[in-house]
Amino acid sequence: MSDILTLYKKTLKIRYFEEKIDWLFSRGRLGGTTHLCIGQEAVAVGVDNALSPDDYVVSNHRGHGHLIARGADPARLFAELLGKPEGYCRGRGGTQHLSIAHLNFLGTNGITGGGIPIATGAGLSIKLSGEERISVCFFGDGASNQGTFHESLNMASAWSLPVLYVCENNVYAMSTRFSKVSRLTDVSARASAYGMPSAVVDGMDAVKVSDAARMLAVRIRAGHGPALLEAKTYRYCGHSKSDARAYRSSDEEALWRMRDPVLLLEKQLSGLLSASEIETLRSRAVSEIEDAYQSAMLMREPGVHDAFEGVYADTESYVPQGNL
Amino acid sequence: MSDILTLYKKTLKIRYFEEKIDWLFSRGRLGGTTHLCIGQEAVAVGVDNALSPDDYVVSNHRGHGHLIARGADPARLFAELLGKPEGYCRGRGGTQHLSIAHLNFLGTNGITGGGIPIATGAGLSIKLSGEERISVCFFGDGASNQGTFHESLNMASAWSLPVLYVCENNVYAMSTRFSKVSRLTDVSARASAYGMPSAVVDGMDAVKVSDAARMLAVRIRAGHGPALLEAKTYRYCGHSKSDARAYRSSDEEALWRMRDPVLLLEKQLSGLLSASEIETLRSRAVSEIEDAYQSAMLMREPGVHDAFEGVYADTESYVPQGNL
Amino acid sequence: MPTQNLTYRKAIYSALDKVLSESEKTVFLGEDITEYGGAFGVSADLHTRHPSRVIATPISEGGFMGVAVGMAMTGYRVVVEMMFMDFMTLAFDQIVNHAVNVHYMYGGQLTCPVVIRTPAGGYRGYGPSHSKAMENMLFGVPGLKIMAPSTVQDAYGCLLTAVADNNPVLFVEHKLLYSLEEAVDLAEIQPVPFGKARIVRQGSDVTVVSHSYGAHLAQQAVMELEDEGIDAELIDLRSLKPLDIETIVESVTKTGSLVCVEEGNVTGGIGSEITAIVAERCLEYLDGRIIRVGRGDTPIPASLASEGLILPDKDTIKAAIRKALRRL
Amino acid sequence: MPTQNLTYRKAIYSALDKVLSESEKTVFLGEDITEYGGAFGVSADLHTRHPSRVIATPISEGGFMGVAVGMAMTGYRVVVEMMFMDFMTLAFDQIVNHAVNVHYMYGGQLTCPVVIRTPAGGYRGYGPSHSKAMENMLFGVPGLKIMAPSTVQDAYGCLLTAVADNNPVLFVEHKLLYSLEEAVDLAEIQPVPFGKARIVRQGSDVTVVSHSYGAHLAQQAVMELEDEGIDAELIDLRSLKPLDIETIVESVTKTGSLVCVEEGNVTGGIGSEITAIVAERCLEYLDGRIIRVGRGDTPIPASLASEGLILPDKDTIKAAIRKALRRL
Ligand SMILES: Cc1ncc(C[n+]2csc(CCOP(=O)(O)OP(=O)(O)O)c2C)c(N)n1
Ligand SMILES: Cc1ncc(C[n+]2csc(CCOP(=O)(O)OP(=O)(O)O)c2C)c(N)n1
Ligand SMILES: [Mg+2]
Ligand SMILES: [Mg+2]
Repeated sequence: MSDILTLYKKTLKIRYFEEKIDWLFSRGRLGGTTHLCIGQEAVAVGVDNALSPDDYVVSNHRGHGHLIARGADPARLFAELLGKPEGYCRGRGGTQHLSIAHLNFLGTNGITGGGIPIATGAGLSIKLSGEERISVCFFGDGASNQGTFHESLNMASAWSLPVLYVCENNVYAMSTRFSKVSRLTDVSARASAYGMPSAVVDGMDAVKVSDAARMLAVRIRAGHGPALLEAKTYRYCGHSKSDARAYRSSDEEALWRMRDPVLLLEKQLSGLLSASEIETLRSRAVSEIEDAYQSAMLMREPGVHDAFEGVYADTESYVPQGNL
Repeated sequence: MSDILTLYKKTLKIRYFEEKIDWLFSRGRLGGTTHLCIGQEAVAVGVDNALSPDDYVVSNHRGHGHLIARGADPARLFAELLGKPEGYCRGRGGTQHLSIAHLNFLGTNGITGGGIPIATGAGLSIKLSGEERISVCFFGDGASNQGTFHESLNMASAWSLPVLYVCENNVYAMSTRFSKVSRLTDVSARASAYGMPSAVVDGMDAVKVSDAARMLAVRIRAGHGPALLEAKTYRYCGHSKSDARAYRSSDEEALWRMRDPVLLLEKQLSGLLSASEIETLRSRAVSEIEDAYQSAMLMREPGVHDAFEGVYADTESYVPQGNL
Repeated sequence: MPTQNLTYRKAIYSALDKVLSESEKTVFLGEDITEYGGAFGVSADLHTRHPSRVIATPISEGGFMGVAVGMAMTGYRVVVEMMFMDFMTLAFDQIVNHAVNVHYMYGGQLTCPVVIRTPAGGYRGYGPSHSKAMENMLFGVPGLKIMAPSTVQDAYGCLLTAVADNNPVLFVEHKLLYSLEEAVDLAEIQPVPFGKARIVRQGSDVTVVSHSYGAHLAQQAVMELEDEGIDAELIDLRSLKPLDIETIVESVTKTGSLVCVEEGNVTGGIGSEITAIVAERCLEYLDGRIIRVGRGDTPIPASLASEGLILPDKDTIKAAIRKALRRL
Repeated sequence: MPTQNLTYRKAIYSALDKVLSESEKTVFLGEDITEYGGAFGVSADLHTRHPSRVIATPISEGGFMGVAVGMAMTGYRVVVEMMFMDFMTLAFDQIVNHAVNVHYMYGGQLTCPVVIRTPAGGYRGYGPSHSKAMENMLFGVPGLKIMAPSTVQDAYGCLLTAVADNNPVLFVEHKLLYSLEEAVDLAEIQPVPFGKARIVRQGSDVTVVSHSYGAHLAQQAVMELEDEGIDAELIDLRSLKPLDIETIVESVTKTGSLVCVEEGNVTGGIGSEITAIVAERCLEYLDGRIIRVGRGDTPIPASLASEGLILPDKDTIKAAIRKALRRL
């Protein structure tokens, strides 16, 4: 039960973080683009619940939930998204290239499918080192059409690597319904091509995701090789900051919203927490996010050094060529 | 039965062509490299037997058999391999980049897996044009580990394209046993990930290959979308001109040789042809190849024009930069 | 059609509509180019106007580039949209080892008329995987042609030429150009030939060569330098490959100094090639200096502020021009 | 170890053996590098000497390059063998959008110590997909380092440096160099620092800059031109990125003319960059000319005879040197 409470708190944190980002974009206060995971929070928190701090996590473009579930500090996330030097990556990575080394978070990824072999490589590292941890890879239904998906899952199964592949099947890749670009509707069906076990789970239900992820993670930790978890989920917002969602109906959206991960968790907590306790948790989460944002706003803007320094690691003598 | 005879004659032609190439290489009379298909002839002739002249064929690095089965003139093949302007591609493509436009042969391919999307594109052309033909793609077990395999088979099945994918599973990719780089041993098992029908056939038996290919081709021509045919076969020689075959045993080789495609066809023809008729066919094939080689030897060597001309199509004004 | 205000985006749309209308053997492939209308809104309603020939692909850049090559080898003229130029790297094998070789390596038997349209460039805070101007990486590849128009009129005229060509063409658009507007009469626009640059401004002091969005930055710089009495000649390449060497050489012969401006990084850039050609051909006419301007040699940070420091702007170009003229 | 006759192939093998022996955290990935010993015989028996850390991959260049990046981000030092340089195009996304950005884009939190070893080049009749020297395509990419040694000694010394470096390094070998033999004492060979060229021959008339196999062709040319009274300075770059600009500039300042020799194609080549740098920095010292030598701008034909016409050779280099000195 304390587990559900944890899931709930994290879910709220993600939800409000994303809503704040949405608001900032709508006000033109953020540059670049963003991919919100509102509606998909249960996958992030559920999977995270099955992990230990040592495990590696590789994410994709829609990664704020994965980051926050992993324990990222919202203030430093805001700083990163605002392009500030105190962001996790000095403001250089931004939303789509955001790693947090001390959390073993090996990056969100701007290239669809780009993180899948990287997570696989982390799995090979673990295997060679004989460590206990596992590597977890989040990606979408769309990414499962990339060659990297095939090459990676094949290597992982051939080499029996400790990797949990988590496909967040949110029905669409941008505007493209998965069923339009794949004859089968389940991404998990592809696991069979590699002799890899897989499971499909209700991706709106954090508890179910957590259970399914744990079941597969246990198997992986026991040395039985990789597995694929497909979470059926839905993103409420558009794909990125500019998306009129012309490719889907509001009926479909409404149907998914009825199974909202936040509401579902609140239902699961209903015997344990009163409505006012829930309300307190919610408003506490809102102000935590708001505080984080405010503290990020106070952080300094980048200077010339922040832009040019450190193209190469440990190579004092290197001077970048170019404008400066 | 005349069918079997055709299969047999083509098989001999391929066998002797390849043996000649082998001999030429061993004498240092050919540049570059080569990948002989000795042992795999039944796949080439069997599949070809299920095709009409209109069908497109895309091949891989081990493509001499596919070319000859399709009706390529051995003299012009030799010319191509000898780097002569009267070769099919002016000597520019050589063994691994050899197309014959008038036979709808869209090229052998030096990039493992490189031809798979090309054949898929030919399939999309056919579908858009509403033509009757199909597109056939030869590739190896090794190529099925490339991302292009996954991306192509997925597109072909999602779009229901008229493509027959033919995997010549000859156990090895260079020195790499398929079972070392894949958890499952059948490439055909991968078709299920795309909801694509598949079949496994004895790739040493030209008649069986022909029957299986025809069965799938009929289905494809009827508009039911792509299919995958896996032919279990074996290359007798090393991977390319320099290969000591340390990765496999001579016992294994001997076992496969017992099921030699030439011998198998001769057995199947035994009621129809006498031993001396067989002998005549064999020696006729040998001399046909020898004549082809001799006539290729008489063809002219390339000049400067053959090297520099025609980098761009239809663009008179272009002058290549560089040494000249 | 009368003269109308048209965006760069709409000019490309119009050229695509025209080529798709003119031949049943022209197709258009890419991600999210149907209902979504394309990531940058270029394809808009093309899929309803040409239903079977505007095809939304799965996210398989390497694969659908190969599909384009296969279609081009079997009688189609194919336009491919790569959603961001950076994603083209996934298709480099099909471009570099296949598409560009088709005509030559098959001895002239086959052609490969594929146009790869792609939005390049930064200044938008998209970060390292979504912001690069990478035309320099493919600049040396024989068998490829490259266009990178900077105006609405040229966008239309260049795309017509690119699609009509029987060779693979890289067609570089720029994210910041899509909303650029000009008054044009499409019916009057002629195809822009390959290898013909446009002289934006005639001048006698210094030659400035650029392309794509860089040409706009260069133009601002050149205009502002008029006040300092600098009379610059500005050349907008439009066609990068083949390159209009004559126009460049002629200009430098006249002005005696050269500034190359591009958004891609300086090292290994288009400017290096232009400089090299000029150094080989008109060394004796150079009395001023040669300066290359481009992206600093770092990845492109997501931070808009940092990105602004790394990418060239009007002021870096102005400084380079002064330096070329030794007016520092 | 005493002085011994060693091939370039064996020097690379020995460096790999050394780095694999020195640290459990070094791995080596590639196709057919175990039983087969590598397509060009470099890895030989390394897999029996370091069983779990010499790993034969499936034919999945894009995938295993990404695996290398993931391993490098999690504490390993990874050497990847790309069987032919041309196949690297399949891994360009992982190189250009991932590996080279890791350190910078993650704000210094992570490093990506991956060495990509690959045999480049032609003269062997392998045809368009197996013969390219493509270092020019990656030359401009920030975050990458590039080495291309031409001698047995440097092959060993450069590879030690490459593997020790905390950044992605492209390590260009050449098919024709593998059998090159030199008498060396491995124990005495020092790591070759990045950005330090080797002056093969000192001279005062003309500067010739090259790398990899091209340096051998250039050396032959330069030696033969002694008879014509031409005193050329020959620079073998070894490290292409960072480039030893000082050595080049110093030499050209002295000689007043420059010939750049590479096997990759001329347009967009390393020679373009060197020429550009020289043109920017020492225009006033140039009394001779600048000439670039490289592959003709065509795909590489399989025909050995045609290939020979397209790739640079001793004679084209000699002609270029004479031309640079206006001795035609
Ligand atoms: C290689 C590449 N191709 C295309 C894109 C553009 N793009 C970004 S996200 C996306 C859709 C990804 O879909 P999916 O994997 O299902 O994830 P989702 O957005 O649904 O979470 C696309 C096409 C990209 N970033 N990288
Ligand atoms: C992209 C690429 N990677 C590697 C190679 C080198 N190579 C040529 S053929 C081959 C093995 C291919 O195996 P398979 O597909 O099973 O065909 P087979 O040789 O067994 O007929 C390899 C690794 C290549 N040509 N292209
Ligand atoms: Mg999705
Ligand atoms: Mg095989």
